[in-house]
Amino acid sequence: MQKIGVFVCWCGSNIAATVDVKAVVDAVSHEPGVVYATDYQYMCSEGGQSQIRQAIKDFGLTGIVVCSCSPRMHESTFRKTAISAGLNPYMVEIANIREQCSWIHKDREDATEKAIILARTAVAKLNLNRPLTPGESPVVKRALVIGGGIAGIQSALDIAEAGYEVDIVEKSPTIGGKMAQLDKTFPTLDCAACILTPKMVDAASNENINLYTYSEVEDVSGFVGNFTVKIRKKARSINADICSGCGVCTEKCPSRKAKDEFNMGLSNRGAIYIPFAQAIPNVPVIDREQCIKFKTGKCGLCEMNCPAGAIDFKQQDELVERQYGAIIVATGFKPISLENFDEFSYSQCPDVITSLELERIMNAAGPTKGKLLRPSDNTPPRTMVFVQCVGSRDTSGCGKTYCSKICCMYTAKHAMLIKEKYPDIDVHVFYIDVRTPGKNFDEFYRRAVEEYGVNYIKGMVGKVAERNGKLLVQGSDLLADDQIIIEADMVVLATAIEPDESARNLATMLTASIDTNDFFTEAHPKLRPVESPTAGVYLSGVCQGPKDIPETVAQASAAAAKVIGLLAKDKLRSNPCVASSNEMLCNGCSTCENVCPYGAISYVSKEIRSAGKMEVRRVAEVNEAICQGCGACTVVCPSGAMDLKGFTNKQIMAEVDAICR
Amino acid sequence: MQRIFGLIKDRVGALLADGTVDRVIGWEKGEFLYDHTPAIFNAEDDLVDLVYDGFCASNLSKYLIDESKKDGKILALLKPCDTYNFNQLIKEHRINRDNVYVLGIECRGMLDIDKIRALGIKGIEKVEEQGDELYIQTIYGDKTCKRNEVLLEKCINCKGKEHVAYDELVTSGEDIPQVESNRFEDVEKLEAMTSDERFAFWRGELSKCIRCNACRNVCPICSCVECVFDNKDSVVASKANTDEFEENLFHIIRAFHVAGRCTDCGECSRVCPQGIPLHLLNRKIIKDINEFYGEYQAGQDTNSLGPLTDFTKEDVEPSIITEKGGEK
Amino acid sequence: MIFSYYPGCTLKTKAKELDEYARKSAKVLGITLEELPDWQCCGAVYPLAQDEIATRLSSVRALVSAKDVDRDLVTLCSACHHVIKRVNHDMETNEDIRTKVNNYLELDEDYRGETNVVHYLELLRDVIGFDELRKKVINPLKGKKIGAYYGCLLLRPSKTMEFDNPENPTIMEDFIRAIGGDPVIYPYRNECCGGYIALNKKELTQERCNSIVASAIEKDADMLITACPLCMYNLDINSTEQKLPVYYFTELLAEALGVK
Amino acid sequence: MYTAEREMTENVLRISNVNTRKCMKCGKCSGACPAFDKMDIHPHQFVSMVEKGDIEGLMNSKTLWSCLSCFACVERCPRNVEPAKLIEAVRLSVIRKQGENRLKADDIPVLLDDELPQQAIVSAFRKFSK
Repeated sequence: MQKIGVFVCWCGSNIAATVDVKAVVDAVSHEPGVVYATDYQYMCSEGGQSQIRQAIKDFGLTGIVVCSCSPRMHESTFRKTAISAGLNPYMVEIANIREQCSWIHKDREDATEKAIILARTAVAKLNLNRPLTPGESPVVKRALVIGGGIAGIQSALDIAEAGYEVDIVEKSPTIGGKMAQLDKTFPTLDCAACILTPKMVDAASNENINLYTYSEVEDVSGFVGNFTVKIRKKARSINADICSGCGVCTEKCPSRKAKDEFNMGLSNRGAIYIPFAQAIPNVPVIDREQCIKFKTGKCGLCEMNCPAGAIDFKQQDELVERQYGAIIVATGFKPISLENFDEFSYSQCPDVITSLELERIMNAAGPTKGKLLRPSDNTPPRTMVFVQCVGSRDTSGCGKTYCSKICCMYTAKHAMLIKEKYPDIDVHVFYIDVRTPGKNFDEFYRRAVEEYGVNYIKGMVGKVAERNGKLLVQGSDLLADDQIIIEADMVVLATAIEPDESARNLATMLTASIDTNDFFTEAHPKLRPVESPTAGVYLSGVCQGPKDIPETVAQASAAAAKVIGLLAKDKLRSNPCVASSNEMLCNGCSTCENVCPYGAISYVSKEIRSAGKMEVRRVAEVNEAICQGCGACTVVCPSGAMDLKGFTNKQIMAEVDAICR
Repeated sequence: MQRIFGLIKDRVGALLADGTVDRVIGWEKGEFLYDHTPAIFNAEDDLVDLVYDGFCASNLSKYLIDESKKDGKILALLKPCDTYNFNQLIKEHRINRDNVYVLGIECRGMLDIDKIRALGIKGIEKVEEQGDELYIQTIYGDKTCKRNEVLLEKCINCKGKEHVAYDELVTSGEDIPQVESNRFEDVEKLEAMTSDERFAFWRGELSKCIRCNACRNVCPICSCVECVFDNKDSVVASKANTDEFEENLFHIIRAFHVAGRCTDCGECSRVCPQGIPLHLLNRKIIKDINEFYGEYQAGQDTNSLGPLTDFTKEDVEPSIITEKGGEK
Repeated sequence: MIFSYYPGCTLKTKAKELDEYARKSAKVLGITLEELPDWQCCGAVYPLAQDEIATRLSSVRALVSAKDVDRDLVTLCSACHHVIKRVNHDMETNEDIRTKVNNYLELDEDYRGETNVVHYLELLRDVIGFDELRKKVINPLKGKKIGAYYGCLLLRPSKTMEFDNPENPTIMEDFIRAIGGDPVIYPYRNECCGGYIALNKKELTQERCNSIVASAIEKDADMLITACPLCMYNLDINSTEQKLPVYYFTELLAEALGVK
Repeated sequence: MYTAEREMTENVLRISNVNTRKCMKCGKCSGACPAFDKMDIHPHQFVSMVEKGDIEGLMNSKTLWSCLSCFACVERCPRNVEPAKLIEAVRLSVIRKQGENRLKADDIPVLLDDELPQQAIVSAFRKFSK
């Protein structure tokens, strides 16, 4: 029989205002096994903890129930308290009477009744608890960063600087990401390439960093400290070891039909190409869909002209398997498709463009060599209209419900850059709200208005129609209570951003959670913003939510700091709440093995004495170092041979019984 | 039927004689002409007791769990539908395939004695099967009826005449008529009910249960080393002693234990002395699995992962399951 | 294939060609349009108010009589289509309206929006197929630059109408291609013609129609086609500055199929 | 809000089944409206005035008789507010009162021309009369 102590916390008024804590103490003190019960204003305070320690000693408690907040909040606190009083930490149970009770109920009587039920449920379970001892697992001292944009690069650099190996897996042929496509950055207007390319070079030359470009993560198994990741290195059709990056092949390629992704489809590229001048690695790739050699078997001009003989049409995808201690997700974003927003005529008028397309048009390395020209006829525009919130803050189902956060600032940037370079161009910005919280952000926006004379119109555009080569932008001017039509030459849509399409698939592989918009969810929105709830998985950049470059870089370094903290350890304490198989009951059917997501179960032939005779049976064995205690095996086992330590079937049933009593 | 029996007997005799197999599992005559019983035959001479006719419904695959672990090779007479269970048990590593010689035998569908009696044919002394006709001698004179009028429920919804596992086939070469049916028809009727109606239906049926365990004992899938209902440490067993639990939950827990593994062999309903339509519980789950994860037949092969133990990104979202499983 | 057919009031009077040519063409295309018995006016405008029950009844009667013969219901006039489709949507999704309408009608079996409402253009696109239609054309309208005028009721609200992309539709352009013409895409093809306001605010309708016609002319259209008698009237009569011939799409269809 | 005002507002909200609180005041409805110039109270203001409870003001507005029911505001609203339904609800609040019909049978003959489709008359009648 256990000797159980129950400690009911008031949490100031958080619990005590809604739950009659004295009534809980009184009710629970009659429960089987309970020898001591008390309440206290702040159980997690030093005073509360010392009360617990004292009671453990005075009453020889074998286990304690703390009725307080969510175990996510203070379970580890009270486990430490137990340890310091000589009690096994797994003899501590938490009854969550705050988040699951006092915070969600208004009626004091109802809340008190529920708190009593939750307390006695914890007691019922604790009566069946057994002391558990955690094992240890080693940490692989290498990190994986998925995504090679500014977020991934920054995280990798910081980890590498700390002396750990780090691999970057990037699906496109070069690292750099979206930032490499940008012209200037707000609020300082320095050139994106000037600040990004040195980082790209650093990443490439750092001996601790290993780049897998044109590669994708195909499978992830294992757990914190010991992930096994399969990476597919897609065939570039180039022998990267001997390629000098001279670029002759890209000039000789006769195919010119492919849309240049880097220029947002505003120009064409060859079938063999290097995405941009500062690409890293500076090795071309053959787009097999476009390549004449791959399509018809003829051509091969690149091969003939390559001075290094680096072209390899027969190259195959390569599968690499690597071990990692930690994984950082930095998969970034893309602008949404505008198919639901044809009122802005994006698909019908070439002079209606997205902001990212404008970045390319403004960029010296872009399709117009940095000259602001209309895509339809290559003439300079006289009037430009910017439309904000295209697809953001949209609850109609056409766009995204959230604010994309960066559009207000980059639109102000675009407006200012245009005015700076072409003072004669009229620039109008339709806005709903201008959101500029950030260091020097509002000053920046106001400068666009006050110094550069950008015309900000509060209102939304209802329709863009083309007439005689002009774009008629019909919209609201809410402050003048007017409907206005601006004859524009170009319209720029501040298109909402969404997570890269790879996020969903990756989240499944990592068993990391994503929200309804496919943004990765953080472990705690305030206190653990760069960690995924899945141990060993960290988040960096826009994959977690819209953010600008400084925020992204800050988060990238924060995620790196978390990873460094993990890799600095030699061993991780493993969770002792793992599965175990009762070989007397095991049928050997392999069902548990099939469902185990960690590959922790294997089968052995064993001599079993059953009903007085010996026989050789095929039975399941759990590798406790690999088992993560998810419990999937226990629910599929038909004979009930699998059980989870700390959460045994009996304990769960005892809890259910206590609730239903 | 006589012809195929002759062929089977000859072949079994030959395989015993040449030492290919050491034992045979088949059927012998039971107490009544319609309850032939599974039996082991150790020598050629014993085969005088072997029978095969329309009353050999029992599925022999389950016996192979124990029999295949013994020394020597056993020959098993398996009808097409029995081979699905054989495969499923192979998949679950319960049968030692090396020790079994599967003689796949032709089947025209098995007969339901209750349906024959329901036609007013009583005092049966002999049943002779000729093609699709039955000639029945009774103490009240000779009667005839059509075979397909008196098939067992499981045979009306026959999975087909193909064996999915065998070492050798014995066939008569005659054409076997297929019965057209929709096995989910009754499930659809249940689904169309309100939850109250459905609850009343199952309470009515399950309250007939006398916990004889026949359904569990005959089920080829319900073959755990130790059943949770017999294990006093399993928590479930102790619950089984409290009031009304048996009729309410025994069968439902059993249906969940065989979910994704049940081949729909129909033995549970066939052997139930109380006539509870237990197969409907299994079929409801089979139908749901088909709808949620795509068509799946347990026992079709020996290596695929069952839909309930295989996780894919295409798996149906829980919200859809809740929606479809909810009140109609 | 047999479909129930709801012509609507105007098609029996002012817009006979819209109806007549539709029937003739359907025949050539192997479709039988069986006019609903004793149909009544759909009400002409969809009752936007939740508490309007009486004004929904005539549409429900049409829907029920199509359900009784277990056929899809084909409509031709954009306005009728809009009203009937939306009332059907209410009957399917709005419990309050459904209950009240059913209580009033006292049918043998409650109507719950079972009937599938199909516009004639959808019939051409989804049942016959524009490729099939092209094969049946004997007088292709070669060299004709035709601007499709959609107006508002066919397309909006798109979540209920589920007809086409509400801002950049393609069905009528595909239709024009199928009968051998050259579609002219102009930006105001889904802007309102003014509709019933023609009755009391003619100048507003004129403004609307002038900008629509100007937009089509600017893109080189020779003619306009429409699926709605009221749009046809407005574009024809109320365009005061520039003019374009306006036809029902069925008239060109009949011409192309050689049954005009 | 006074009781009478509140009652009228609630009535409009009930008839229209519109939740005005969803409006984020972006003005896209007014940016899209083809009858904007003929309205004294523009679609976005209409939503705000219902929210504020000024139904009286709306009942006297020209807007009620200018709205084309073309659903451009409904289609393009990023928040699913459906301003056209509010206009309809207020219009009904007017014409459901005795003697408030805006179009009478006697008015029709002078408005007719040879080509005018019946549909126009029925539509206008439905919109402007009870």
